[in-house]
Amino acid sequence: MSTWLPNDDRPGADSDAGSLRSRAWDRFRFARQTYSRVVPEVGPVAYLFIAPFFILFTLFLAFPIAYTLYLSFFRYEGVSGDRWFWVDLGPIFVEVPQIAELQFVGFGNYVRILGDGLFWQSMFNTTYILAIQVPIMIGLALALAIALNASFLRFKGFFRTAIAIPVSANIVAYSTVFLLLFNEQFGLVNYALATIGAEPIAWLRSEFWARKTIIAAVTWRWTGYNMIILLAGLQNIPQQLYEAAEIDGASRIEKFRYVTLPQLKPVLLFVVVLSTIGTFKLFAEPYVITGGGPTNATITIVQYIYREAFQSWNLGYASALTVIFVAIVSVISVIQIRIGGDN
Amino acid sequence: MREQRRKDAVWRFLTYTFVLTATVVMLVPLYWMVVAASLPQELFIEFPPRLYPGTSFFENFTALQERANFVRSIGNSVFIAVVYTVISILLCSMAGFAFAKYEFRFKEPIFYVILATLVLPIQLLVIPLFLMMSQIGWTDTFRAIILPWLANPIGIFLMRQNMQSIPDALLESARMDGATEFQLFYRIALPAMRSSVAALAIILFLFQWDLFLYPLVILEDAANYTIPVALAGLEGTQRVYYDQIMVATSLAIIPLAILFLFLQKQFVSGILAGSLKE
Amino acid sequence: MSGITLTDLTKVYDSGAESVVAVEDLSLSIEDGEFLVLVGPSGCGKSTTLRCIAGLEDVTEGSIQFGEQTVTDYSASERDIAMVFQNYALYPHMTVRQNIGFGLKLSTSLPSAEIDQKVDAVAGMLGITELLDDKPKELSGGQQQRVALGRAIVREPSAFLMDEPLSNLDAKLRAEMRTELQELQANLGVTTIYVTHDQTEAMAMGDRIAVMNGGVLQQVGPPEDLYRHPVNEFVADFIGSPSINLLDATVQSGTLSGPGGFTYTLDDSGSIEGYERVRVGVRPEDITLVDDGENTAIVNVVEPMGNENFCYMELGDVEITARVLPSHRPAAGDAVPFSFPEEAVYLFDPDTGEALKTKTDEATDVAISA
Amino acid sequence: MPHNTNSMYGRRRVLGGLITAGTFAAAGCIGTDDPDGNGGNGNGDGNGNGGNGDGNGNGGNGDGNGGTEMAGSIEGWGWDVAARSLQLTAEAYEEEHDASVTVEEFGRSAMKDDLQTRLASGSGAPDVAMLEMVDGHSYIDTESLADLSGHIEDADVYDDFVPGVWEALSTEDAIYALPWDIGPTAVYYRRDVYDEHGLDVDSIETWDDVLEEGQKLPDDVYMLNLPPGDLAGVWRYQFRQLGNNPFTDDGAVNIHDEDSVTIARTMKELYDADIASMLEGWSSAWFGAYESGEIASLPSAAWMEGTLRAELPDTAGDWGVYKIPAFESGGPRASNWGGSSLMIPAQIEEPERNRGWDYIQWSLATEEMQMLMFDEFGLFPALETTYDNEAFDEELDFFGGQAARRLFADVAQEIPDYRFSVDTPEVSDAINTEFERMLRDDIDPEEAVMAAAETVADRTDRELA
Repeated sequence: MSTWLPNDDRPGADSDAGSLRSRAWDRFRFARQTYSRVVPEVGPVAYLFIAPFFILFTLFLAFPIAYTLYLSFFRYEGVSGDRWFWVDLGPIFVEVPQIAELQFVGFGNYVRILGDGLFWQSMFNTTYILAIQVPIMIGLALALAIALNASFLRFKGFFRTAIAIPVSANIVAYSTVFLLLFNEQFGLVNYALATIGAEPIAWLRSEFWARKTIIAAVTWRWTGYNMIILLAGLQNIPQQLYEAAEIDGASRIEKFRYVTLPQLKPVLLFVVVLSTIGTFKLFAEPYVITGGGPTNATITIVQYIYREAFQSWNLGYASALTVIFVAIVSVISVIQIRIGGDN
Repeated sequence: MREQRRKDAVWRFLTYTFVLTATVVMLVPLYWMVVAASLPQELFIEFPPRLYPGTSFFENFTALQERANFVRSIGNSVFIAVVYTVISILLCSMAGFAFAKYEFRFKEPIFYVILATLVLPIQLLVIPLFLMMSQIGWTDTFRAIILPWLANPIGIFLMRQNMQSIPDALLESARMDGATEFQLFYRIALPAMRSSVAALAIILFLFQWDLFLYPLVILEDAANYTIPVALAGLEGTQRVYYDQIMVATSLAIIPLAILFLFLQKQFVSGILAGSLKE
Repeated sequence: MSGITLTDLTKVYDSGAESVVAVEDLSLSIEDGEFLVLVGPSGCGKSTTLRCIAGLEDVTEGSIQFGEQTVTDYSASERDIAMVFQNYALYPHMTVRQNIGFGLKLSTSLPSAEIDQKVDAVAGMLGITELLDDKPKELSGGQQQRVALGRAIVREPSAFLMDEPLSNLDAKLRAEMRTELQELQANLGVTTIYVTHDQTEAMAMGDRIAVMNGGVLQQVGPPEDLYRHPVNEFVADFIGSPSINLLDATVQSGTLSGPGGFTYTLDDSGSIEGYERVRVGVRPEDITLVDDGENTAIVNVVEPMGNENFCYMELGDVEITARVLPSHRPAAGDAVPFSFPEEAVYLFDPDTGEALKTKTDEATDVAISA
Repeated sequence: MPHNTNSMYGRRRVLGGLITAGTFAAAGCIGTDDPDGNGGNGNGDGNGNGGNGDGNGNGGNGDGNGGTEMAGSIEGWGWDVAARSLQLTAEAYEEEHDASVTVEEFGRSAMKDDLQTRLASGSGAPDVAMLEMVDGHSYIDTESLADLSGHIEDADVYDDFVPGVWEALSTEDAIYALPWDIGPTAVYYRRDVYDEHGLDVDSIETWDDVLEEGQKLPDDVYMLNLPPGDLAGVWRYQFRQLGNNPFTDDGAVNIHDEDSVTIARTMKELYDADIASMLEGWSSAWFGAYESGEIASLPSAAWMEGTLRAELPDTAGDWGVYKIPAFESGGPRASNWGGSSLMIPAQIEEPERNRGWDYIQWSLATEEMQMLMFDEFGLFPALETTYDNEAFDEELDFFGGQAARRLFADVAQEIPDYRFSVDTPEVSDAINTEFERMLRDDIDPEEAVMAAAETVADRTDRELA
């Protein structure tokens, strides 16, 4: 190879200034090079890249999921102390206990779901909360994002941070705060109502208001978070599109309708799908704030599953509920993506 | 023209009003939380409620520390969340890189199976997971809290979407420069994804931060409790010490708020590449 | 340094259901130090060929040799080549210095100090010394282009591969860089394969040009050769701007008749003996507007270029172009008679497109390696 | 059985062994048969689950052949006051015995979730844990508790406890926990408030009397509270008071009988007469109302004394108790609300189990410890032998000199039996839901009771009685 660049192979070339440190670095570099040469490029590298993720996924998610699916065809009849499997090699002795005593019931659990009033109630509650909460939250988040994107607005950083800060609150912690804020006797919300002369509201004792309280809590925590994502989407819309629309004589609303919305669609879809899944999985808020009451008006599907599993020991039934739940949410997400996405 | 200017002024006013109202609504619960944390229990249930801080914050804090070493719990939560976030980012971006930039068999099905677990309520995984953890003797360890959720479906989704936006030429160029496939990943792809990584960091941190039932079941020693577990412990059958709980909640907000403040900008730009690339 | 030889190179993309042949049976040898331009319309396989040479794509069949050495199975990094990409592919998170030095750092055991020296030297050569500490996004397109070049040069590779490196620059800068690149290549004397879809660029830069279409190599040769003696209608059409005028004609004992009442009688019709139909090609510069002639076309538009005018005309249902003197400015709608010499006529087989006759003036035939 | 002494160690062995298992599979040393046959060679830990009534005939050997080996240290779980009283007895136990007992304190629902997971998965449970009587059968039914009947028999303590408590902790042929405290019911009332508004305690015998006396109170003072989250608790003590059981002997749902309707109607009358408030139990507001005298009486159980003392110290001396009102003149006035026990999970190994029992017996079956917990934390002993103790006759300042504990002890001995079952949570949920609806939405008591019964029947696959 001919050389047209300086090639410093004079002896003593390493007396260059600062070379001591760089030589140390070099030694490290060469060692690494040697190492990467020794390690062969095994087969398709892609598998190496997904291997750690996939192994953990299989071990800790796929296995329990499969177990859940399996359990959903059984009735849990108590803890088993029996050995399920054992190995005896004299000095080496191994046994694997059977986890539970299960009785096969086929699709019995699934059939039971159909006639389970509380399941439908919890399904209804969840859908009710979802149908109000997600649109309100996304609407608010979008409106706030647009406001914060306005060129004339000052203190943007402050507003953005202030509005998004609720997401930093721990889920159990903030639920407790809402429990107290909406307290009928001494809560701040009723106090605020009193100052404007309104009657206090029995937030947590009325079906209507208890659901609204949950909605308020969830909306409070996640609006800012979604706003930030939408804001990012807005900032990515090319300014020329607005200028073109302006020249075409579009009003503010028309600009929103014909430029902002279509351009924002992928981000909006992302936010809607994630929020829907999130709200579907609502658990901690009703668990802490209303405990599912009053009269089961705020018990969510996940909370019901939890109750079946942890309070009534119906592990098999709870598993079947989970399977149904996952199926429903998946279908809804896919529908949302189909409707919202172009492909 | 004049008409237009007046309209603009009205619009401006409405925007400010809206943003200010939202800001107030968002901050009031937090403000009240801090006020409540600083009041003695008796004043707590007064009506009308006190609207300005009292002086009992440190008393309440001391009482809280005595009942449950809450500072320690915050430390535990931060430690767990940080370790989890770092490792999970690495795994998710490695896998996301493979899904974005390589072809292999069953690529699509595997990806969608992983993505589908997004809708899973993790509450139900608690029992089988606990079972596994106790079989291998990992109960009451942080690794038992961290490990199962490292393979995070949102993480792989986001990283795949974002990695797709890395130009192939960039990787090819590095290949010709003599980079190994792994070097491609950690010297080129990962650094180029800095803002996505920041966005993912927030998402992952938040996920781990909110885990409640699972750590409750796994952790035994009070010294190992995370924030939600410690909070749950504060609510017994007897009277609930809300003043202490408010101190706890006030303190618990700090770590995530700091993280959020630092990474907010990156969060904005980072989460986006993923959603736009659908 | 060494030449590059491709033998029967075939690249098939197999996506399960269907397979696409991107490059078919391509054989080509590039001399040591030569500047070869691979040109063709998009999707013709020129980039794939380049990527096969680079080692970024596996070859389905055939072999690649660098000098005496067969490198078909070598990975990109083992081939001792450097590549400049269309979008420069600068590492966004590294400074210019790190970008340029990255390859040396990864694949050589040069001490850091020496790498720095080399980077400095290259930067000096390209005039980007003061940009060394900037990040790519702070640079203009031309500057990024230089960094990308620098990154290739610093490795002192046995060959440069360039994939449309100038296409992202504006016209003026592109012209400048073209010259600069050529000079650089000439000075360094490194074998260079340059891919472009722009035939002007190809003509201007290449020692030789290889024209590809549909995955098949059409013709390789010096620019002049390709222009004057295309092997087929495709090459004739692709090379030259404005493109050659082409029309269908029937042959009747040496007389060609085409659309719009076009007739032309050949003195020497030996090359089309036995043909009933033929494709006729005439380059715009060979058409002269005359006061009186056998053929007449209707003027559509005249584009004044300053030193010459392009005159677009309609001849029946085909549009033909003439490059005329600036003094010739017929008005739109004018019917203008035109003529051209028989030496300038290209004739092509109407079915295969194969050239039957090319320019037959003083130029000597050059052996065409197909 | 060396590999069984330390369960953690044992678990590791399992893992390690599994790998070897694959290698030696061909040698035929792997089995999946029933462990009963080969107890001798050290690989059967049949005694580990012996006696948990899985029907294969080894129910009786739980303690018999387990030897008397005792672990040096055990761990117990409980929540707040209960946990603290266990810590108290543990301290005393450690002084007398060469063993260490650590007690973890939890939040109530936190502990239940945690304990349940560990019981369900067969590992990681504490050696000793508290078990509320209401939950008794839910837990027993999962076969996750150890049978203590052998121990109880050996210690001969069965008859020392109030008879009404065993039902909740046992099945036909086994007993799974030792009663700890019970909740003999009574109405706590604010003496000062009653006096101020001229209410006469002595004239209260029935709920009608309560209604009548309650009318004397001004609008902003309530006679009593109906906690919306625990109406089922209110219903249960009254249902029991009248000698009912939620399920008949053959398992049919029986929560809609005459008495149940009477109870519902009474509750509704109280609420409609606006002398009952509806505050969430144990909430700050609730405490506040009792502190200020906004609510004058609190039907509850013996254990409430400790809470009142701790939480409302300023009201000391203002309190009194009377027996819960009857539904008709001359009717029964004794019932039970709450109460708990200590159990040992089935998964606990022999030495820990022996130590655990020893500690349980020490804490619950000795007068000294029971009285210690009673004094310190107001946990009312289920141990009947303590009732002779003169401490019960003490005239308490907190109750304005009334010997309130004697009243509880009297009530305790009259508590009717009550059968809890696996489906107790379903009953509670249904009653709570329907009663809340009844009070708020003005539904007929008959309807509410019927709706609850139907829900329970539906959800538990039972007949209506």
